Amino acid sequence: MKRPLEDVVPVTESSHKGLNSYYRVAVDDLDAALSFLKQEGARLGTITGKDARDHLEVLYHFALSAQLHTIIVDLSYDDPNVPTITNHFVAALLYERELIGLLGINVIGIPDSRPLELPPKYSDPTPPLRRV
Amino acid sequence: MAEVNDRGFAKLKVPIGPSHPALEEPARFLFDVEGEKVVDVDYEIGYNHRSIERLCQERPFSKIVYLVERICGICSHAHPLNHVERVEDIADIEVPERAKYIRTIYAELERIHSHMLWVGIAGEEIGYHTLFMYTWREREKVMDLFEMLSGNRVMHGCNKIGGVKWNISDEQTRSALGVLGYLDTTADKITKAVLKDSSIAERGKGVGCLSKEDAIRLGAVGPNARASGVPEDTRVMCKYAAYGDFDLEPQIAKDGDVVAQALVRLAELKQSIQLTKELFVNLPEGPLQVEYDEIPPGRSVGRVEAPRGELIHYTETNGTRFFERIKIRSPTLANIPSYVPKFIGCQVADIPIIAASIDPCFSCTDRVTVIKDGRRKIVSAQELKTGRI
Amino acid sequence: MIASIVVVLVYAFVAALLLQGIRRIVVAHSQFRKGPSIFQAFYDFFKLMGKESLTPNVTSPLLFNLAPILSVASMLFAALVIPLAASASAVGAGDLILVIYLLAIPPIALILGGSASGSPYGAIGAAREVALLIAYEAPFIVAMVTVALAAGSFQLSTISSTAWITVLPLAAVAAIWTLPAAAAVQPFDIAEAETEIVSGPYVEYSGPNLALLQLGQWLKTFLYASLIVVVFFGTAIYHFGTGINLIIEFAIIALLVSAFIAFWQATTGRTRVTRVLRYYWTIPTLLAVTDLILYVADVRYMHFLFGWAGL
Amino acid sequence: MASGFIKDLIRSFTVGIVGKTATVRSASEVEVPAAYRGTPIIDPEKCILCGRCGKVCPAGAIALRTSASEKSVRIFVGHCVFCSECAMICPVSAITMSKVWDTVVTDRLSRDTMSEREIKRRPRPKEKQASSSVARESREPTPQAEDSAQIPPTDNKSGPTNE
Repeated sequence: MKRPLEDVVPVTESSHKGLNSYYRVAVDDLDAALSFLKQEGARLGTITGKDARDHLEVLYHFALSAQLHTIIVDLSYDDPNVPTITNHFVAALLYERELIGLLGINVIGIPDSRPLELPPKYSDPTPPLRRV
Repeated sequence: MAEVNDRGFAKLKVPIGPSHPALEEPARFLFDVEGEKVVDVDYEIGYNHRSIERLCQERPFSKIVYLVERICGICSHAHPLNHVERVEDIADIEVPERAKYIRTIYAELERIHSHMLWVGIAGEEIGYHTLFMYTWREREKVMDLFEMLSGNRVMHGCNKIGGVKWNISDEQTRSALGVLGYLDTTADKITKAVLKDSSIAERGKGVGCLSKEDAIRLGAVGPNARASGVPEDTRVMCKYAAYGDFDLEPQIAKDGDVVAQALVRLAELKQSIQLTKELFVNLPEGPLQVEYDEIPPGRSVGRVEAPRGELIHYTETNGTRFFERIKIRSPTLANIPSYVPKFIGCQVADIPIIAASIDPCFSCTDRVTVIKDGRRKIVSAQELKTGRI
Repeated sequence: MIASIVVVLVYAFVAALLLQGIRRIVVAHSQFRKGPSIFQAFYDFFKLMGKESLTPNVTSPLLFNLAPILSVASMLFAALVIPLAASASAVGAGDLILVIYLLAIPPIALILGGSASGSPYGAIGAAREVALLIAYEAPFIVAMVTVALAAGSFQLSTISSTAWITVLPLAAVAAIWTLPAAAAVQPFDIAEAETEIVSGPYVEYSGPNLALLQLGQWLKTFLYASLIVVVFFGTAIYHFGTGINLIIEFAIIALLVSAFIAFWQATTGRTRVTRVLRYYWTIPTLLAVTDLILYVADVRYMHFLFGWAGL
Repeated sequence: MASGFIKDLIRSFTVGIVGKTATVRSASEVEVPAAYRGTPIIDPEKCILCGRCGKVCPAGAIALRTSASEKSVRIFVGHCVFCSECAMICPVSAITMSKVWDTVVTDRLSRDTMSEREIKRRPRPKEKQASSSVARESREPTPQAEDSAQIPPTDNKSGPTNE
């Protein structure tokens, strides 16, 4: 990476290990971080949703040549909203639909908000991957 | 029966799937067809759903390798290899050299039998049954080789945190080299059959084209992307397992149609056979496993080149007996968006071959969580096992 | 009279199903397989006859159930008209134009059944069957007209008295070339392409209806081949008693169908419906038309080349 | 190749007429490679009932049955995935992976394990029809929990390979 992400976007905590590097970013700086990564020519790997017992976490994994950069965003249980990144990375649509379906995170501005991989008549309020 | 579009063709909605002779695994495509031309496509996945990621959080450590191995029948070595490497990355375990080589041998043999399987299925999709019969007959040699090495054709169970379980004796190496020599000539025959055959060229040329920009924009991976000219191969980039000792270069083609897909896969088949021979020849001596005590809390993301493309595993441990989170992004999930530009504008006759062109493996794709028919209940591993959802 | 009719009908039924068995075994062997037993067609047919036949409620039931009966009836009638093993046909008079029309009825029945079945697969299958029918009928009819012109009459008995392959080889090649399309075999089974449209018009049929529809198709393959053999090989093969003629003729047909069609089926993938039209209207039709023109222009090239004047 | 092809072709035609099946090698003549992992067999004399195999089994197929008279470890073949973890973990190596691949059980939840009941191999292809029906009934007695099971000796004499 030509310029480290830290001086572009306020990163609360970052750690590096081997080929991986993780950056914890606030929700509203997400967009700036993503457009920076887009300029660097990173390719979206996948988006992981996680229920970390007291709050929700969304991890965006990007592949940049051999390196793997992960941007982590913390969401509280009561407002699980995250902006869509399909404007930068079109491929994120499927991964974000997975977030909607399996973790109940609603993605703002997603073009197609049908949950992925859930049977149509799935009526249960709490999404499957949440730790009850 | 159906309303007619401006040029007088009947507008139809053709459903393909979830169970359909063209699809080897359940997925559902809904095509808006005018006459024979496809105008729009919508896809649904999730029919082969076994809540594997939820299970990964509810099963103790030692059982996860076997669970991850059963995600997909064809790439049943890529998933555990990636999982084991992630845990070793977290716990900083240094795997002995011989174990790395044996893991790479299994990975490459799996690529050989997966690509031969695809060539057969592609032949079957366009109705060329002889190619199917012939390639799958030769593929049996690789499956027998697997059975000789690891005791089982598909679920080899050779991966273990810290190394490999099954050793490879000299006598096994000799017979393996014999089989690989035979496979070399078969690969040439199949390549010649696919290239020279007019009916394959006629059904494959210019069908389901994926441009390089679309491939990059939609995030296509593996042979599907390389057929459009995207030179990305995780084995070359990440040098995991024993790939560091060999200089590979990605096999790419230009025009991204079905014939290009076949070209890339057949070239990779040849490359894998050659690489496996080298692996068998300079297999280093040494122990198979290394002991490890405690897995510290931590996280790791990593990529492995499964036969269908780049497979990403995200593993997080919290120091207890269970994993905090395991996320598996299979190559097919990344390749599904590239269906849209391929399908729009094709003919009904081309649907099966295009559906097969990305070599979909939906059992990999549907490993995330859902509970049966809408009712969500806390399902313990025990209940899951007897219930067999 | 009645006895010979019954004998011919039974012979046509048994021969048609045996032909399918032979074809499947030869194709299986070209794919390193053993293939089913030779009576597989019989097993399929009688198993299906025992099953229940359903009619989807969205269709016009009359048309849906009429199609199988139509195709089998026309084929049995054609079996009586074509002189199968003797110089004259079972019912005495045998007219070439009538036989050509009868041979076109099973595809039409398939089209009716497919479009009446109400499923999108049936509709697309029926549309493809129309294209296939038009495609391969053109060269076949031109070839047959050339032979009728040369024989001076449409009566099958007079036509089959001389072996026309020695006089009009190009027309013979054109007719034989259309055989795979008539048998709806691999490169041309676009109407019931199981990976694309899940067996097209057959998709909604079950039980006896399906059995009869398939029987119609199998009989058509057999009778199509026997018409070509009768017209182009003619009486050259009728010097012995009826029994031996039967065996010789069936042997030629079996060889023709199994070797020729099996070769096509084993070595090619399925073509697309757009190509079928272009494919059959170029080379095969050209061959038949040149033979027609040559004959009309009194150019007896076979006589000139080999001194043959028709056996 | 051509002569073999024609001979094979003729044979297929006659096979259909004569009615013999076309299978060349019957299922019981299949040789499995040395590394093959078949059904795990427990040798009760060696077993010290430590229960480690039950803990390590990924499919949870091994159950420690403590009944009134005697405790025994049983492998529920319906769930076993033949990974041989139990064979590797067993301190006294009481569990061995046999070469039996024919692990059909009549009902899904039968508590029966291959090590309990007498394993009857499919008879030789020669007298195939006659005795196979006999073998089928006697092979599947529903054993009561306490009946004294006659365990075959560990080197599973009836495995297909060491015939």
